[in-house]
Amino acid sequence: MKKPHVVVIGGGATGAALAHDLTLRGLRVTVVERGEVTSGTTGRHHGLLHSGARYAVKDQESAKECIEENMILRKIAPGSFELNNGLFVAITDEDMAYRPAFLEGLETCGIPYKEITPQEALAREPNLNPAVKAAVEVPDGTMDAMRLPLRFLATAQQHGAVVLTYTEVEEILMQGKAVVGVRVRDHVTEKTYNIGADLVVNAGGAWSGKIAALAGVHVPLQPSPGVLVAVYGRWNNMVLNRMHRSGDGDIIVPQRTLSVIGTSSWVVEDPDKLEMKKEHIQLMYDYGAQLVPAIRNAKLRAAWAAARPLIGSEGGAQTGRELSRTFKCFDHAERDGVEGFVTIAGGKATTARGMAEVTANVVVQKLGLDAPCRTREVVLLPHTAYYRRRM
Amino acid sequence: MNIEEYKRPEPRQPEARLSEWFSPTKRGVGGWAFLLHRLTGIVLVFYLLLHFSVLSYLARGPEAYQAALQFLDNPLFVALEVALIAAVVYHGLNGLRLLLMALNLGVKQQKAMFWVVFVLSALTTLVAAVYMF
Amino acid sequence: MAEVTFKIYRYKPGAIDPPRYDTFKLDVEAHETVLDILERLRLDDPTLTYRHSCHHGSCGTCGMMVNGKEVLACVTRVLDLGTETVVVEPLRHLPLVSDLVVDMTPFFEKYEPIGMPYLRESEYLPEGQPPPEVGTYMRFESCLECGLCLSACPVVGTDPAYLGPAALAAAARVVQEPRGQDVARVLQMVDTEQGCWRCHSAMECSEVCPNDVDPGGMIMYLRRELLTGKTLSGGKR
Amino acid sequence: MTSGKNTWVWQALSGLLLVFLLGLHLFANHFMADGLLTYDDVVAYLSNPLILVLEVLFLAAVLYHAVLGVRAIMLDRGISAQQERTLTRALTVVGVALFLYGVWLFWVILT
Repeated sequence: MKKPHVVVIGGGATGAALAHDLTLRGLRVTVVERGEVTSGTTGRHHGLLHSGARYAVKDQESAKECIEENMILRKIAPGSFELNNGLFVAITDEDMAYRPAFLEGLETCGIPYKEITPQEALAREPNLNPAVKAAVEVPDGTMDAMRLPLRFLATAQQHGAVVLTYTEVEEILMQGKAVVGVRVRDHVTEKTYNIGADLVVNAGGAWSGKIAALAGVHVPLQPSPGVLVAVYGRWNNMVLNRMHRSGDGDIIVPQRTLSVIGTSSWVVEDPDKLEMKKEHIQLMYDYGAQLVPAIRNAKLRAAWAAARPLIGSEGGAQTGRELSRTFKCFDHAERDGVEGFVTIAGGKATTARGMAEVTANVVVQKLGLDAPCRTREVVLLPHTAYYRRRM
Repeated sequence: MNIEEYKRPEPRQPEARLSEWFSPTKRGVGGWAFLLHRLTGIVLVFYLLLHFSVLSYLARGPEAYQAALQFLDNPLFVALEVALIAAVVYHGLNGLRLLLMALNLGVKQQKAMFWVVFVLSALTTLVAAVYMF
Repeated sequence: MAEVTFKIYRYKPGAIDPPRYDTFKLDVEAHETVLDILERLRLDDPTLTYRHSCHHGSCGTCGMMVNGKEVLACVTRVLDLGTETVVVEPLRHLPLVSDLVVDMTPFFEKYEPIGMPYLRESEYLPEGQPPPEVGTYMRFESCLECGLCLSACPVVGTDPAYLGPAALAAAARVVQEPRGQDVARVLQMVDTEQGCWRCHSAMECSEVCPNDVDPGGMIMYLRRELLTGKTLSGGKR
Repeated sequence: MTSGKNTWVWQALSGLLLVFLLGLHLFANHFMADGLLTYDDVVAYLSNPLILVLEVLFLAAVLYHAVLGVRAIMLDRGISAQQERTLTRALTVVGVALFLYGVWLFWVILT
């Protein structure tokens, strides 16, 4: 019998990790991506390998996912992360009031931490605001959010996956109420063709609501953009976070020779139409300067709007801050009566592997296979392998 | 059409275009320095061959050589000789610049070094021109 | 805000062949980059293809020619270019897939003989002592693998066998910080006529490098090492 | 095939030598003895054994440098290893021939 064939829509972190997981379980996989790989949701990343500390108080489900995945990724993708740790710093009395709840949250979620004195924090991060009152070190890190998915894809390709870039899904092919494949347009030639599939997974990130609509089903996805600002200069070596309830501009991630300040948050309907909120650039500078005062004068390298693919509440979200960062796998057979179609939505780059595991579990169960997940152990190929010539 | 019947065409391979060496779309002075070095090098190879053929008159005796020299003694050839001196001096001085760079000396100052080379070449050529005309 | 004319290179094998330029007139705001403009254009014309990912010059995916010079589209603000017409073309010296999309496979093939440490120790903030469990602060290599240097190099254009600035700069990094790699072998790999001796010091690579890797300077560093043999007898680390 | 380093080093050394020898060549030709304007001037000039040695050295260096330069340009055109071998052989023959021609010229003039 021929191995079942799964089409994954979306070549971002989630689609890449899913292709890797499914090929390891012995399936044939084709990834279709309308642009370059990692050009959508993943492409607007902050570059933060979350320890989960940011969500330790308000969104503990997501926090636990983060710390678990953080530890797995370090093992399977060495070299894709700067293991610089992160520092949560309290600047104001209000921040200090948040401290007990924060430490309790870290305990509850099992996030390892170490409290260090403000003097030590300043010694290690000389550019830090000297008003620092308390500092907690957690295993945050900087991730290369473009090359990590490339490593998933390269390893998947090694196991037979096919990655089709510049290939946009125009239609989800149905037989009655069952999905049997996709009709795609190759933007290199503008020709269209069909890809048959035993199962189609929608891993479209912020676009997964639009993709689900092609199959006539609804996914409660709420694209929630935020503005990120990259400035020249590496102003800190650890990931700096403000020790308070998640707010605007309270993270500075050092990336290569840059520092990236993020982020603001609002909600939109169409992830293709994110107007960039110019005034948020100054906002990021102002908030960033509360952590690292000198960043006020850093030269702007780029500012962009990134759409988080959050799972919406039915009531409609105001800013996106109130929405969980967790992920959810929708089997549209039980939900909408559409067979052969699964959507994976929500989540973050840090949890991409975990999202893939949960989704692949649903996929193999639906296909009636018994194949366990192996992505917790298999070490990924280097990102350069993605560009290897294949015949 | 199904995926089995579809094949994306191979990418178009880049052509090796010699014209790129001489195109004026340079990005920095280093590119110009290289272009001038290459151009003067080619010119000097041709001059070398020409020089050999002129000197071959030496083998045909004093009269032939004198005639050849007289043929060359006009403003056109003198102008060409001035250009030749410019080429020689530039090629030599820039060669020294390249040697320094390979020893990792003044790589950061390579642009300034080019201008020094350029100005010195221009001055030498000027002096030679005044002397020769 | 100002009106700018964009001339975008278009090529699709079999469909737009020979290539042509599409012209658009758009109002551009001060913060908008060439990549922002391409994304705006793609809303109306989904057939436009280009490579991009991170939007802030950290991934190195959106290299292209803007007004005849290699840049990262995501950090090139249109109004800073100061021209009424902005010409956008694909990188040179790499196979062309469609429109502005080049095939990076040959670029990465050049690394194969060398290998490359992807992380290096962070040289910034030396006074900040790293905590014991971290060992040392690490950061990613400055090189973004964007291919701008390959496109700008006058030698790569006519000789595909030349290792080129990016791979040679990577080799120089190995020599500077070996991290357990075999320095003598790497030096041997680049000590060839297709290696660091092919460079003619035009320094166009360093001119276009978006992250100050200075590949030209790195090639000169390799030459000095090979000429003096310092590293082999125990130079820097 | 010569290693890349050797070719480059010889190109650099011959170039460096030329900077001195060419300076001498031009100076001697045009300033010493008020220029070599007649056949007899040339003969007298070359009769000086030191000058003769320097001139032969100059001839060799210039040819060597030029041949390597032409070869470098051809290599930049992306030729195959086989073509490179043929080219190197051809250029060696041309270089040696021109050197012998130059030496013969000196000999004819002096005898």
